[in-house]
Amino acid sequence: MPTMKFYVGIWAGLVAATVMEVVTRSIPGAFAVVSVIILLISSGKAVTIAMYFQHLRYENKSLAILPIAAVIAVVILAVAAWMSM
Amino acid sequence: MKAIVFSIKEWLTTTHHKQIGILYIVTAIFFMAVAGMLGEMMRTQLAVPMNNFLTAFDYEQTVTLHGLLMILWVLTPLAAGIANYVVPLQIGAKDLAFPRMNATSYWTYLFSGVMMISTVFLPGGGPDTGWTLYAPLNTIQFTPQPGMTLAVLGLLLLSLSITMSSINFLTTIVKNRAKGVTWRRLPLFTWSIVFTMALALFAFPPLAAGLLLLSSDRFLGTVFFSSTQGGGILWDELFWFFGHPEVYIVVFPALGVIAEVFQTFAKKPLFSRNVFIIEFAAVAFLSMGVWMHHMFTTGVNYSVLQTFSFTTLAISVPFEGLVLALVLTLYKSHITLNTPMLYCLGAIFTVTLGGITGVLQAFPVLDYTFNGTYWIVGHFHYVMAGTTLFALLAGLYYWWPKITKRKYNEKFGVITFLVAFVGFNVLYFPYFFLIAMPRRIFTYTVASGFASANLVATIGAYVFGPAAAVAVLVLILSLRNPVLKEANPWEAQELEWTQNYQHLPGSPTAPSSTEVAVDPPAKKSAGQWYWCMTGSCKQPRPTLSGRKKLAFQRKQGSISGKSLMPEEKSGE
Amino acid sequence: MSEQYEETEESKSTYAPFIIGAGLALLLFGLIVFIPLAIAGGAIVAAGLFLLFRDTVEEKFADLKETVGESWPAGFLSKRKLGVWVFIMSEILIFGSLIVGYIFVRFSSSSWPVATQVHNVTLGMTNTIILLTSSLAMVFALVSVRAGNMRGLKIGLIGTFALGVAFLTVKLGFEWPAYYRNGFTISSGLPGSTYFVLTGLHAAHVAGGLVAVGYLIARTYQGGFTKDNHAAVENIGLYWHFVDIVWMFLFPLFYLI
Amino acid sequence: MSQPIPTSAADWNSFFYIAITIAMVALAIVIGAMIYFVVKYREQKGQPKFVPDFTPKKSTAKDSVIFALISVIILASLVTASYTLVPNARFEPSDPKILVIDVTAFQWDWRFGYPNGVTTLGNVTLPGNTTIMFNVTSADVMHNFYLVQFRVSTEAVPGRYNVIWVTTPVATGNEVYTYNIYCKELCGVGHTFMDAVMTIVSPAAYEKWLASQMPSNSTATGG
Repeated sequence: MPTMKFYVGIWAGLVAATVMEVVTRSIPGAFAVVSVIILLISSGKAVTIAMYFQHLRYENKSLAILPIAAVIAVVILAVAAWMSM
Repeated sequence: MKAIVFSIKEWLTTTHHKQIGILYIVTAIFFMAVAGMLGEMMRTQLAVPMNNFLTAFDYEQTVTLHGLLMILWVLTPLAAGIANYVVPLQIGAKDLAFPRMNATSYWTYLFSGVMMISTVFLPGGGPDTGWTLYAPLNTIQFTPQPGMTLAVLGLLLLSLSITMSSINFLTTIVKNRAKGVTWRRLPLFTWSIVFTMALALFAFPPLAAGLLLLSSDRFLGTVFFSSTQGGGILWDELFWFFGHPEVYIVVFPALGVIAEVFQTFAKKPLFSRNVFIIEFAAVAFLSMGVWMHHMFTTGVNYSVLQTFSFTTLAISVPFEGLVLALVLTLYKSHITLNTPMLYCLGAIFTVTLGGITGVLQAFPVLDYTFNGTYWIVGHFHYVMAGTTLFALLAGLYYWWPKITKRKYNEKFGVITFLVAFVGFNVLYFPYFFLIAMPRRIFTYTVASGFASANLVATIGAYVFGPAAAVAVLVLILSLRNPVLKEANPWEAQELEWTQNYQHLPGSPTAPSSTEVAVDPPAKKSAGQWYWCMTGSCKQPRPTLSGRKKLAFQRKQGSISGKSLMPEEKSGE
Repeated sequence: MSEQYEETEESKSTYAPFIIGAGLALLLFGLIVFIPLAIAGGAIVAAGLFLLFRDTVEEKFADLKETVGESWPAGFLSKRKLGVWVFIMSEILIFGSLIVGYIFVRFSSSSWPVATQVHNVTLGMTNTIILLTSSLAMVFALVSVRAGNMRGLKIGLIGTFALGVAFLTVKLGFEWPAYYRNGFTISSGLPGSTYFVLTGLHAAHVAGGLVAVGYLIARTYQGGFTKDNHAAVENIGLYWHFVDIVWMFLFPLFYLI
Repeated sequence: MSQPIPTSAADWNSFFYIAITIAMVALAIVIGAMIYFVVKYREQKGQPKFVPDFTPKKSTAKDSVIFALISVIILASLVTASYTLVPNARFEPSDPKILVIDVTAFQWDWRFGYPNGVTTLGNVTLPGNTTIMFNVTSADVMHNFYLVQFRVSTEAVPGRYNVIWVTTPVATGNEVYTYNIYCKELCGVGHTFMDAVMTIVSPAAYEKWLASQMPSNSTATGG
C-alpha cells in the first residue's frame, strides 16, 4: 500500500479536477461538448477513486470484474432507454 | 414430527441454513396457498359470462395480488428455501457466508409478504394495477388507496431481502466451497443457483430504483410517473429490466432441480454437462438484453423492435439447448419412474410448450396481437406455474428424505402428479385459444365467444388447485412415517447425499452428532462421481496436460484417501 | 433441541434478524397508517442493529471455521470483502438506474432549467471537496491501522465522521432550504423531483455511512482493531468511497450540466 | 354473419399458422423423444439391479459438437424466418389517400377525432377499402388500442402518439360490417367494458354519415 503522501497527491488531483469541471462549465461553447467534457472528467475522477482509494489497482485484477459488470448493465439500460426515447 | 416442531424461540432466533431453508419453504407454501386461493377465485369469477361473484375492483385486486405473490413471494423464495437447505451441503460449507444476513433476508421476506397480504384489509383496498404496476395508473392520482402505497413499500422490502440473499449466496458459493469442489465439479443445482442469484443481483436494484421513485411519487409529491414526459415509459424500462430476468430467476432453479433429479433417477450423468453450464451462462447473460420485447406495443422505434426481436430469438437457442440436454440425458438410461421424476418430466413438457409459445412472441407482428391477451397468460403460466411449480415440487419430493429423513407415500405421489398434470393442462391450454380476450377483464359477454374456453379452464382450475394442495399434503403426511435407515435412499451421486461435511468425524465443530450415525458417508457401492470426493472414486478426468496436469494430480492427492480430514487452518 | 440441528447452533442464535425484519415492516406500515408506529418501528430497527453490534463485540459470531476451501477466483479476498463488493455492485445498479431515469426524463422533457441558475454551484463544489477530503481521511485511517498507528486510526475515522456530518449540514441545512425558498421543491416538477430524490437518496447513503463509521469509532475505542485485524475499516471504507463516487456523478449532472 | 377478414388479419393468420406449425413440430419432436426414451429405458420389474457408471465418457467433445450444430441450425432458421417471413411490422402505405383518425383513450372510453373536427365516443365509422392511420394517445393512464379482428394493437401512452395503419375491407353497397375494439392494458376498474365498435360502410355512406355528424359539431369546432 502506497504512502499517505501519495494519497494526498491523489486527493489534490481530484480537487483540482473538481475545480476544473466548474471552470469548464463557464467556458462559452456548445452545451453538448462542454457537458461531455465535464462528464469525462467526472468519470476520470470516479475511476481514480475506485483505483486508488478503493485500491482496486492493488488487488487481483479479477475483482474489477464486479463493478465493471454492474456498469455494463447500467450502460445496456441507458442505451436501450435512449433508443426507446 | 419431533424433528420438525421445536420451541418457538429456536425458530425465531436461528441462523442455521437448514432451519432457515425450512422456514422459507413453509412460508412460501403458505403464500402459495393464499395466492392459489386467489387464483381459484378468479377462475370462479370467469367461469361463466357476466358472472358477479367478484366486483370489478375486487377482481383487479385479486389479479394483482395473485401475480405479485406467486412470482415474488412463492416461486422465487421457494427456490431460495431449497437452495438454503441444499447448496451449503452440495458445496461442503458449514453454512452460508453470512448466517445472520440470511436470517434477516428471511424475516424481511416474511414480513414483506404479510404487508402485501394486509393491503387488501386497509380501507380503500389493495393494489389493483396488475402485477406490472404500470405507470401512471400506479400514481396516487389514479390509485389513491393507501393499500397501493403499502404494496409498493412491501415490494421495496422484498427487493432488499432478495438482494441480501443474492449477495449471501454468491459469496458463499465463491468462497466457501470445500476442497475439491471446484467450479467444474460444482453440482448442477448449485450452478443454477449461481446464475439465479447473479441475475437477481442485477435485476432487483433497477426494480428497487423504480419503486423508490414510485414511493416518492406517492409520499413526497414528486412527479416521475404522473408526468406525461416519459413517465410511463420510464416505469416500463425499469420494471421490465427487472421483469424479464425475473422470469429466468424463477425458471433457473427449476432447471437445476430437473438436472439433479434426472441424473439420480436416470442413473446417468447429464448429457454434455459443460455445454449445459455454458448455455446456462448464455441464457443468464442474454436475459439482461431482451426485456424490451415486453414493450413492443408501446411505440418504440423500429430499430428497437429488430434488436430485441433478434436477442429474444437468440436467447431461445441456449434455452432450448438446456431442455435438449435434459431430454438427451434420458437416452440409454435406466429410468426409475417415481414421483420426483414424473414431476420433472411434466416440467419438461410445460417448459417446452411454454418456451415455444414464447418464441412466437419474439416476432413483433405476432406480439402486437398476443401482447396483453390470454395467449400471454397461457404462455407464462406454462413457463412459471407449470415448470417451476412442478420442478420445485419435484425438488421437495426429491430432497424430502434428506430434510425429514422420511419417505413419502410413492403411490399417492404418483396419483397426485397425474391429476395435477391433467388439471394443469385443462386449465391453461384453453388460454391459447383466447387470442381475442384481453387480460385482467373481470367478466365477458356471451357475444364475445370466450365462454366455452373459460369454462373448461375453470374446470381445470378446480382440479389443479386441490391437486397441488394434496401434493403438499402427501409430504406433510409422510412426517408420520418411520425414520429412514439409509442416508441415501435414492442412491444419488451428489454431494449432499454422499457426504455430509458438517458431520465428518474429526471436523472441528461437529463431533457428537446423532446425524453422523444416521447419515454416514456414502458406501463405495453406491457408485460415485468421477470427481467424487471420497477418495475411492475412479481416475479423474484425464483431460489436463503438462503443468496443469501435475497441479491437478497434486490437488487430487490432497483430496484422496484419508486427507478428506479437514485441514486445521483454512484461509479466512 | 432436536437431533437434527447441532448444539453448536445454540450459540449462533440471535433475535436480531427477527427484530430488524419486524421493525422494518412496522416502520413501513406506520408510514401509511400512523406515523408514531413508524417511529416505533425505527426504534425497533435501531434496537436490532444494536443487538447485532453487541453480538459482534462479543464475537459471538466469529466466522465459522470452514474446514477446507476452494475459492478460485477469489482466493485473495476475505468473504466479507467479497460481500461488500457484491453489495457495491447492487448499489451501482440502483444509482445507475436512477441516473439513467434522470437522463431519460430530462431528454423526454420539452424544457429543463439551466443548471447553474437553479443550483448553487459554490455549495455543490464545497460539498464535493468535503466528500473527497472525507475519503482521504478514511484512507488515512486505513493506512494508519495497517501501520499499527491507533491514534491515526482514531483521527482518520473521526475526521471522516466530521466531514460526513459537514456534508449533510451543508446540504440539508443551507442548500435545500435555499432551494425551497426559491420555489424549487420536490413537487415543483421533474427537475425538482429528480434532484431531491437522487441527492436525497445519496444523502441517506451518507447517513448510513455515518452510522457505519460511528460503529468503527466505537470499536476503535473498545480496542477492537489491531494491526492485523482491521477488515471492517477497509470494508466500510470501500462503501464510503463508493458513496463518494456516486457524488462525483451527481454533482456535474445536477449542478453543472 | 360472415364478415370479410381484413387483409392485416389474413397476413397475420398466414404467418401465425406457419409459425405455430413449426413450433408444434418442434414440440412434438422434443416431447416425442422424451416419451420414447422414458418408455424404452424405464426400469422394469425383475430386471437385475443397475449399477450406474459415472466415469467420464470420451464422447463429451462429440456431444458438444452435436449441440453446437443443433443450436446453429435452430438460430439460423429462426433468424431466416424473422427476416423473410415476418411482414414489415409497421408498413407505411404508399396509398396517398390516407384517412387519419385521432384516437384518445381515457378512463374508460375511446374518443375518435375525424380530420374535419367531428368527434365520436365509443364508436368509429369508417369507409371501406381505405387506408386508415390511427394516431393513438391517452389522456390519463396507459391503455391499449386493440383492433381484435384486424390483429393489430398499440399502446396508448399519455404524452406519446403511436401510429398504426390498417386497410379496411371492401364495402361498396349497403353492407355494414362491425369490428370490435378492446382495451388490452389494465387501466382501472372500468377496464373490462372499455370497448368500442368499428363500423365499416361504403365510402358513399361514410360521407353521408359524416355530413350528418357535422351540424352538431360545427358550432363547437368551427368558431
